[in-house]
Amino acid sequence: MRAAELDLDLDVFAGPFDLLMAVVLREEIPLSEVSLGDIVVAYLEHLEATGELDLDSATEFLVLIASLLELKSRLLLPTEDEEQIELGPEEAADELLARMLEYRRYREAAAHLSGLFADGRRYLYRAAPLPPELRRASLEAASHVYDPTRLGEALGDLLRVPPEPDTSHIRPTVSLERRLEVLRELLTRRGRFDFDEVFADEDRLTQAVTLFALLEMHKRGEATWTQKDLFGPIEVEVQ
Amino acid sequence: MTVLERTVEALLFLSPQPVSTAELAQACDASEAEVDRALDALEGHLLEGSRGIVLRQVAGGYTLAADPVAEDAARRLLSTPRTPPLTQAQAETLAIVSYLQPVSRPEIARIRGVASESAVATLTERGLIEESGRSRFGAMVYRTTQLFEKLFGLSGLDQLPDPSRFDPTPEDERELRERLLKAGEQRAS
Amino acid sequence: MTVLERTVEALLFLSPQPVSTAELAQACDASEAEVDRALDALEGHLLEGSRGIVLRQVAGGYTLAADPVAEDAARRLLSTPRTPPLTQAQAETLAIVSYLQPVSRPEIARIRGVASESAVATLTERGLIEESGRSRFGAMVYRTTQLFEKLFGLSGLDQLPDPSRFDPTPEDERELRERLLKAGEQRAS
Repeated sequence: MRAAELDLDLDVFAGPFDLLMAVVLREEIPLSEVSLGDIVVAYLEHLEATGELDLDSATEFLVLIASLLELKSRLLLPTEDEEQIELGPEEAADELLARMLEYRRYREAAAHLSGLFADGRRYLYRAAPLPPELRRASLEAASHVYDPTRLGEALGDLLRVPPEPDTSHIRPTVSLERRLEVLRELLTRRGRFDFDEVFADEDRLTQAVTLFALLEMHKRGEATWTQKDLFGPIEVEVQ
Repeated sequence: MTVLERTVEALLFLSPQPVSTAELAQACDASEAEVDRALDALEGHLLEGSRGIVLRQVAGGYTLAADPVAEDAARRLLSTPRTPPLTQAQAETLAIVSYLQPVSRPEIARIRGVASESAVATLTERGLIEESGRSRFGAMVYRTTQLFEKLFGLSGLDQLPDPSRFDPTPEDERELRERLLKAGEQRAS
Repeated sequence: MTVLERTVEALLFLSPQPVSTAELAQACDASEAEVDRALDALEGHLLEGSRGIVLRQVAGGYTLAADPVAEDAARRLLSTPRTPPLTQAQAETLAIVSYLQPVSRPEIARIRGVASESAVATLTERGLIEESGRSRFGAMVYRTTQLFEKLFGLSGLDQLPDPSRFDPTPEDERELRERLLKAGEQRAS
């Protein structure tokens, strides 16, 4: 795409870049009101969106924006020695007069409007919602506008039960610390106990961790156990 | 009319809500007794049948209202039948009320799995559903209106489409209400 | 009051916007001439200074307003702050828009000789002017709103005085020109 076709949406102008140039040069829009920064941003956004840097079009853009910049800086910082189109004193006075009269006209109109406003704002208006009966369709005037199928479909949506959440990925966590606490508490209270009697209803993970905790306690000399028969009951007691 | 009577009339005219004697007295910098006398005088001026505006005493104070004589004309001038497309929340709420009526607001919320105050309020305001007493637990219960039937082109509630047409689990034979509640609770959990 | 007068009063009471004679006639199922007579009678009943409510002809229609006698009491009751007056920049910008609409911001800036972004923005925010598309050169153009006419008590834009009324007399204009010429000569010499 040529830089001149770049689409702009500025406060004072919307359209392609080359039209903006034409409009500025014909002084339809004062350059002082055009944000050149916004144009550069628009161009960069365009480059980013298309993802390609076409050297020719980039050069063209730089030339155009540079000329606008120069023009704008000259407007904003008028220099003493710049050559002006010389107006005769009569023409200059006439031009100045016309502009002054035009401004004066609207300044006077503004004073008139201010007077109207000062008077008008003494009147307060009611701002209340309409009574409920006027806010709904009347029964006589009501016509068939809704499809009952919509209600059936909504009901069907409400009957749909979401699938049971899949919990297989959630693992119960059993903490060794907690099992140690449980064992110590049991031994303090009872002195000795039958492992199966106490832990048979726990899940396998808990049983395994509890057994591990028991090994740990044995190592620390806190507890010991006896098992008279293979697969027989395990008696745990304080060591 | 005295300045106080005129001021009271203007205040009632401007206020969208009823205004109490105390509020009027404070705003007018007058005593409540003076305001009461002004209201009496105003009532005489706005006697029903004499003007287009009437003075009403309602809960919370006094308010001005349009005389009922203008109701038809007001409808022609101002009523814009509010029948915009239903949102999903409104359609669900209306489906629950139309199939299960009478149904309480807590039940609607349980079935939908979310609070439904705003949908209920909008449907009530548009005249599609209305309050029809209270359940034995004291909750307000709702039913559909004649306007509902007209807007949906139904000659009666038995004309509602057969729910089994839209049933995703037709093998479940429990009562519709029970199944909706169960599905809602599962959704909410 | 006749039924038509009462109905017209009720409609103006209810309607949030000014209502035109044609709209009133249609709503009341009456001729415009009948409505005009009813409005005349209503105006007599609501003559400023007699009641708390007055009849105003604004923004292409009729509307009821509170009598200014109640303004202070109303601001206390409704806690509505007084709308701030227009600044000089806002008033000038509004004057240009009201006479030249639709008009672009660059044009406003050209006449006023200074950029007018902030005045245009404030007037837009206050709802007095609004965007009304773009000029053929792509500049945003502005026009006044109904609210502008309502708040300024104008029944229509044709109620604005002819701007030439604000122009100086030919003698004053000649004198101004002389002074400009002299000033120019002094600078040149």
